[in-house]
Amino acid sequence: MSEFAEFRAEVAAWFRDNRPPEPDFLLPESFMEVGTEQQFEYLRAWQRKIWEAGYLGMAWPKEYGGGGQPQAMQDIVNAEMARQKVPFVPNTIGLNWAGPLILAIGTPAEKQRYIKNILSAEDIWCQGFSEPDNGSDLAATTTRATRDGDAYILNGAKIWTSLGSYAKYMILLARTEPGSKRYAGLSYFLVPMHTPGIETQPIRKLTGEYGFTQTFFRDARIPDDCLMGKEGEGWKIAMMTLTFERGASGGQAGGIARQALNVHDTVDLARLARRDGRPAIQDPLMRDQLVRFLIEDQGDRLTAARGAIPGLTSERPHAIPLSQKLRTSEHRRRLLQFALGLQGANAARWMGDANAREGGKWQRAYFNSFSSTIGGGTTQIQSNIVAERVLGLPKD
Amino acid sequence: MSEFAEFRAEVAAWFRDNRPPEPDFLLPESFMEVGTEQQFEYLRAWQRKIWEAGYLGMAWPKEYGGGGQPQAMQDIVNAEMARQKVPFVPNTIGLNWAGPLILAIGTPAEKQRYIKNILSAEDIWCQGFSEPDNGSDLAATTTRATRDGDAYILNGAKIWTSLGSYAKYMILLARTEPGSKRYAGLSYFLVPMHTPGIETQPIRKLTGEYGFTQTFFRDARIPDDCLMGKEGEGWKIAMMTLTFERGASGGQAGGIARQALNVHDTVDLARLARRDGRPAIQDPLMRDQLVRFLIEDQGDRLTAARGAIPGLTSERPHAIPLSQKLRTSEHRRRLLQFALGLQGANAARWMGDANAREGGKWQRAYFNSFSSTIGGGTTQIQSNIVAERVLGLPKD
Amino acid sequence: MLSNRISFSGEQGMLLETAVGFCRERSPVSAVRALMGGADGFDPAVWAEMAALGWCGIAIPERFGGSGLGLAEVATVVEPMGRHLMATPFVSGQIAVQALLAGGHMALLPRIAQGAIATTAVFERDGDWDLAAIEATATRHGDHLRLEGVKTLVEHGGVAEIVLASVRLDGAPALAVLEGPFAGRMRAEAVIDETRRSFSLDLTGLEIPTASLITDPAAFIALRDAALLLSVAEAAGGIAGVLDVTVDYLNNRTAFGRKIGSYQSLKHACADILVGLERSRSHLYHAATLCGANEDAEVALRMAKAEASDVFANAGDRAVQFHGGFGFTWDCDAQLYLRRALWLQYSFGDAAHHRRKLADLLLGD
Amino acid sequence: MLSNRISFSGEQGMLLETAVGFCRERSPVSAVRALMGGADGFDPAVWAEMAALGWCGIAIPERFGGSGLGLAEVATVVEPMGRHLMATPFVSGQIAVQALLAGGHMALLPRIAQGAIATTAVFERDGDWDLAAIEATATRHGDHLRLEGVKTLVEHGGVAEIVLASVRLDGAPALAVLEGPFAGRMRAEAVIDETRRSFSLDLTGLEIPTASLITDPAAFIALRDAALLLSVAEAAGGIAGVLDVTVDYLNNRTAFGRKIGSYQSLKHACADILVGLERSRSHLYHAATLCGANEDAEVALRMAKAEASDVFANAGDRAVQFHGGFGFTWDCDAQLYLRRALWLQYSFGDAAHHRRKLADLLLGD
Repeated sequence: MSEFAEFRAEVAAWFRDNRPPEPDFLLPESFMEVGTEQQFEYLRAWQRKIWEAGYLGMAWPKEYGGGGQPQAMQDIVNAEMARQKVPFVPNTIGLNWAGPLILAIGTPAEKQRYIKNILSAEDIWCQGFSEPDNGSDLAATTTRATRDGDAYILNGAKIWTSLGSYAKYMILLARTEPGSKRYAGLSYFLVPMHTPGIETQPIRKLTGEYGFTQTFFRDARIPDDCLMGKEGEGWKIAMMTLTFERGASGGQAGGIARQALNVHDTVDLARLARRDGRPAIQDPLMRDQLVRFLIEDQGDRLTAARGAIPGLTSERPHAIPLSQKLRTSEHRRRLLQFALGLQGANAARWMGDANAREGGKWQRAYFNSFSSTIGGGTTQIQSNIVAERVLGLPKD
Repeated sequence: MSEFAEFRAEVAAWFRDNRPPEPDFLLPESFMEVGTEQQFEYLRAWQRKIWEAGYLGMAWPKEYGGGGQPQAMQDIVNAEMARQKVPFVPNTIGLNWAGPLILAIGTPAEKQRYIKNILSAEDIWCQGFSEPDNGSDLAATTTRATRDGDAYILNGAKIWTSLGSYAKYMILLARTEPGSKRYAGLSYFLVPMHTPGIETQPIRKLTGEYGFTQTFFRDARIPDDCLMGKEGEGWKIAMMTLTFERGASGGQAGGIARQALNVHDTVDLARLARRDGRPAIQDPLMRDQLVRFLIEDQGDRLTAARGAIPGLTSERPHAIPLSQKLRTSEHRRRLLQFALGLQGANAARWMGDANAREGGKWQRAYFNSFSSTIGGGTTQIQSNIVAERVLGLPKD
Repeated sequence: MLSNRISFSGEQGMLLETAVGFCRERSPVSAVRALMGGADGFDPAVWAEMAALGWCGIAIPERFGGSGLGLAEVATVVEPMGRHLMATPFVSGQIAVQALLAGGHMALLPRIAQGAIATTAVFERDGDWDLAAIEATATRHGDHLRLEGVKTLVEHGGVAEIVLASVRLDGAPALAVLEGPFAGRMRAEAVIDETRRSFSLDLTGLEIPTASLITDPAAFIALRDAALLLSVAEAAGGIAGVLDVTVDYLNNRTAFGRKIGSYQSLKHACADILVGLERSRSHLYHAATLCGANEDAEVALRMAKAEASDVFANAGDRAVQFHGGFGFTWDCDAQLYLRRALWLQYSFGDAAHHRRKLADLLLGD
Repeated sequence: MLSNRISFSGEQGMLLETAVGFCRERSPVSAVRALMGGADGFDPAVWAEMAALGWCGIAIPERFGGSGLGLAEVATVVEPMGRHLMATPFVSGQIAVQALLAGGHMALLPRIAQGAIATTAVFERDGDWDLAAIEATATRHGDHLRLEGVKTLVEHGGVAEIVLASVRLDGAPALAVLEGPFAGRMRAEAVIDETRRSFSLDLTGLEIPTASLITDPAAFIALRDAALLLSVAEAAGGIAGVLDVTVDYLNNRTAFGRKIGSYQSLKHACADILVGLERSRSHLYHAATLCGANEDAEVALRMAKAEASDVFANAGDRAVQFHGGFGFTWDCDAQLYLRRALWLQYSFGDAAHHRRKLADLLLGD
């Protein structure tokens, strides 16, 4: 790794020097929480700047706007961004899902058309998997794509579309074979969001902010070259997309996709915040709780490391990946709920209050933490998955 | 109440002077835990002594061995026994279930035959409701009583029979109408345990002790005057019996039926036991936990008091009675589990160890606490009952 | 052994019945949401009705224009307010009433009984719940006192005519009885419970007559006791309210072909919340009984606050979770209760704070 | 930022495989129950086999007759022992080995490598987990030391040939290396884990040569680290074992016409136990990695102990509960695991104890 020592120093210096000024509004913690034009433009400009400096898509092909460099260099950049806690890059679906997929199975023309603008944040991407009545059961997709000459006609609705108001393209899972059931008969499209008949409607979150949309398709006609792969391969390609998201097979453009409050931030909060007239970190009960969270967090980090060692996972190979969401989402919800209590009476303040600790970010983060305990399969469903698919217990 | 002041003083003095010497073995906490001859004989003698002093069955009719006094006097005795923490009286099924029932609906001959010997502990009673495969679903009773001339022939099995090895009589719920379902067709018997064809087999508990038996009926022939009420009235009479148990309509002979470790004993333990080199009660975490248990216990005591005020229970009249077992059994299990931790390394000792705190009674009590979270409908079933019958949520 | 006395008078019974009907009718969730958008956060017409019903004077002696009942009766009408997420200045005013009574400062009681809005200002920027931890000061200047400092989390400060602000005089805690208008001194705060209005109050430069200062420590105890009891009443009502909302959803929403209320992970959590509700109500009415009888209620109140605020915060959290995707939206009422629960948890001491105090009271130092 | 390094060598892989097979075969639950009734609580034939496999010398340098591996490899074979409720004197001996190595007291290592039974005696009557809280003393008499005091919770004391007992010499903690026989000095104790044998040891009157005293504080650290790591290994195995027993029952027992494992209140609790198992194993192998590399493992070990012992104690408790009526009987294996879990929780510091130590290490005093 010493060959990159110089590069590492250069990167550290660049981010130190180029970090954008702290805005006078609260930044979101991930692309899923971008809810205002202000937030969006700030983050988009930041992504563009990083890409122009050559620190995004470093391992992607040069001819499409990437850097053609080793992945190791992008890893160094990512680590440095996390270390310096700079803002995240917002085009997450483009950088981590659509981009890798197009590079993997797209035509040269598609690569030409999409990749560079993903990196520069010129084209924002969003994702159309979840539907209003199906929660996270993708196989129950009912949005239809009906072939009509050289086009498909889209009808249906998607929900929980992050960046839906800003996106130029959507990756969409729709049913092309009428009457088909479950995984069969689904197809995968790259859909231009400006198509007539596509309408987005912002959803107001429990925090009072926006940040998701519902997307309606009413006889929206898209060219048939929007289809990725073949008709009926939608499920397969969606699963491939999710692999990219999970970073299992790499291919992501890099950057950091979130800047979320974690257990170490909570320890810092406990040092600064006061309860009962003293720093919260001096309270024996708060200390015990902080240590519980530290043990749990370290347990999950170690579990990720152990997951790479076959000799230590062979008995139940799916235990670690299938329990990951359950472990981390519930940890985070409880952590943030606890973090409020560190602040004494000031815990009851909210975003925008002059006395709220860090602008009310902790309160917002607790409320937003439900997006992970609910979205993508609730905790209750995740528990079922672990119990049934890892432990072999019977279905409900 | 001042009219009883003198009586109260007399009672207090009697129990002070007549309390039996602390035995050199560990006493059980209730009749359900009597597991050795030693324990049994000690407690039986104690009951007899109390009755001979006139302090048991004080409100029961004089002609059957009772005292014919006001219930208030028995209440004073009970309170004093609890206050002085004297050992309990063991013939619980006789004193609280069978006795009141016989007094309520029995013939004069039956009263003559049974009541005095219940009070004196001459005849020990046990209860045959639960069956091996039906848990606590009494309506699913399969033990049969088949009429044959002036007798009934019993066949089947009962489980979790406390004092089964010592009992002379059993109150038994059995099916008299073959093929009947659920509540219909059940009848209620007073069964002499020495009847040929009745056999008891002790069950070893997870504590390693005995204290329950399984009872088998193989063509056991009992006279037909063992039937209480009429054929088919078994369910109704069983419910009446349970009312006596719950003390809802009084009628019990009095005395105390258990001498169980509670939250106040736990606080005392925390004062005496040491962990980390100091009295456990000085540890801030232990203090927080103790206070949680105190709040919960006081909450349940207050809830019992509130249950008697219609204006404060009218919205969900069944909430308090139907949640009672759930509340108290889980409280107790968690309390005792916690109490071990007060003792530092000595928590790992067991009954009979010279260094075990109070002879290992705390460890035993934690293990025995599962009898309430499992027996009589598990916590999981109790939660269903509360959710479905109080809140109106759908069945599984 | 702690007392387990609960008394519930005929008057309380009637008040409860009236309040249950009134709150249900005047505070449907549509009204709650409409008021959230407004400046004052409550409906003056409803407030006038409450005053007309005599509620503002429940605990005020008859000679000062009230009905001469006590704090227990006040708590009785607050419980249904909590259930229906009402947020009038009723509670803040009743806390002030108790402090004024205990401090022997009777002059303003008749106005409050008539519906004048009163509140207390006892917290400061560091969020310490100890009511004796006061930075604000009063200093003597002739027969006047000059005040200095900033109070925060003053409920309904924007419309209050009367404010009791804690200050230090010669090092000892005291309550300054202030009369409005407070124009320019009140600054709106953003707080987690959007049905509420909270303000900071800049005292600096205010001058009051010496007679407007309550120095009797009993006033602080009365203030704290009232705040705890009414917070528990609101919370107990809130638990019942959020449980209704949740049970209703679980009885109607279907997933994988079954009503979701049939899944044990959801229904057992609801049973646990019911258990918490039952215990909370019991603690509430016991503490109210002691307060009503002017007995020492500190242990009972702290127990009640610890129990009810933990149960409510958990019930709000679970309500959001159990509503699934809908729970994550502004339109779902679960979040309204969660916000209310968090406000109550962190006002006048959270559960852990009270348990620590209880440990000292019950277990010794 | 804490390290998240886990290494797992080929040797560990092979040892694990061998140990998994060995323990499954030699320690079916019928054998465990049979040994519970016996005096020594283990099978000398199985012990001889273990010694023959070279396990007793895994961590002993080759020049003292061992194979020169380390504590990480020892932990690897202990995990399956925990799973199958084995209770040989293996763990107590390996703790002693680490203390002897760190204390530079090599003379007895060859005997231990051959299968001599060793143990440690570091607790006293008040149950304090602080290894420096010692009442027992050594006092100099010429070139000998005279010992006084009583140690308790000495595992396998009844059959031990070598005992390391903590004493105070001139006020400082030290380890007395004692060789048996200890006839008359060992008194059996009744402990919660009936697969184990524990004894008190009366030191009073024993005389040992000065050279038999280890005074290097490193020996105490090594002893504690080994005890914690192997306790975590046993617990991690135990969690896996009790989860197997429970899942098996839930997959077979029927109630109300359904397999009880289909009820969410049971299956979700099992999922939580699995999550705890995964985290515990990760903590275990990370701590083992640091121990194996002779790096400071205090934080890792205390984290591992806190996590694994809480998860195991809860898993044991749930296992009893989920077996229903059968769970309440001696014949159900759930109780064996619960007993083991409680023994491990309360040996060398429970979870709360270690979290308090961690708070000081990670958060400052």
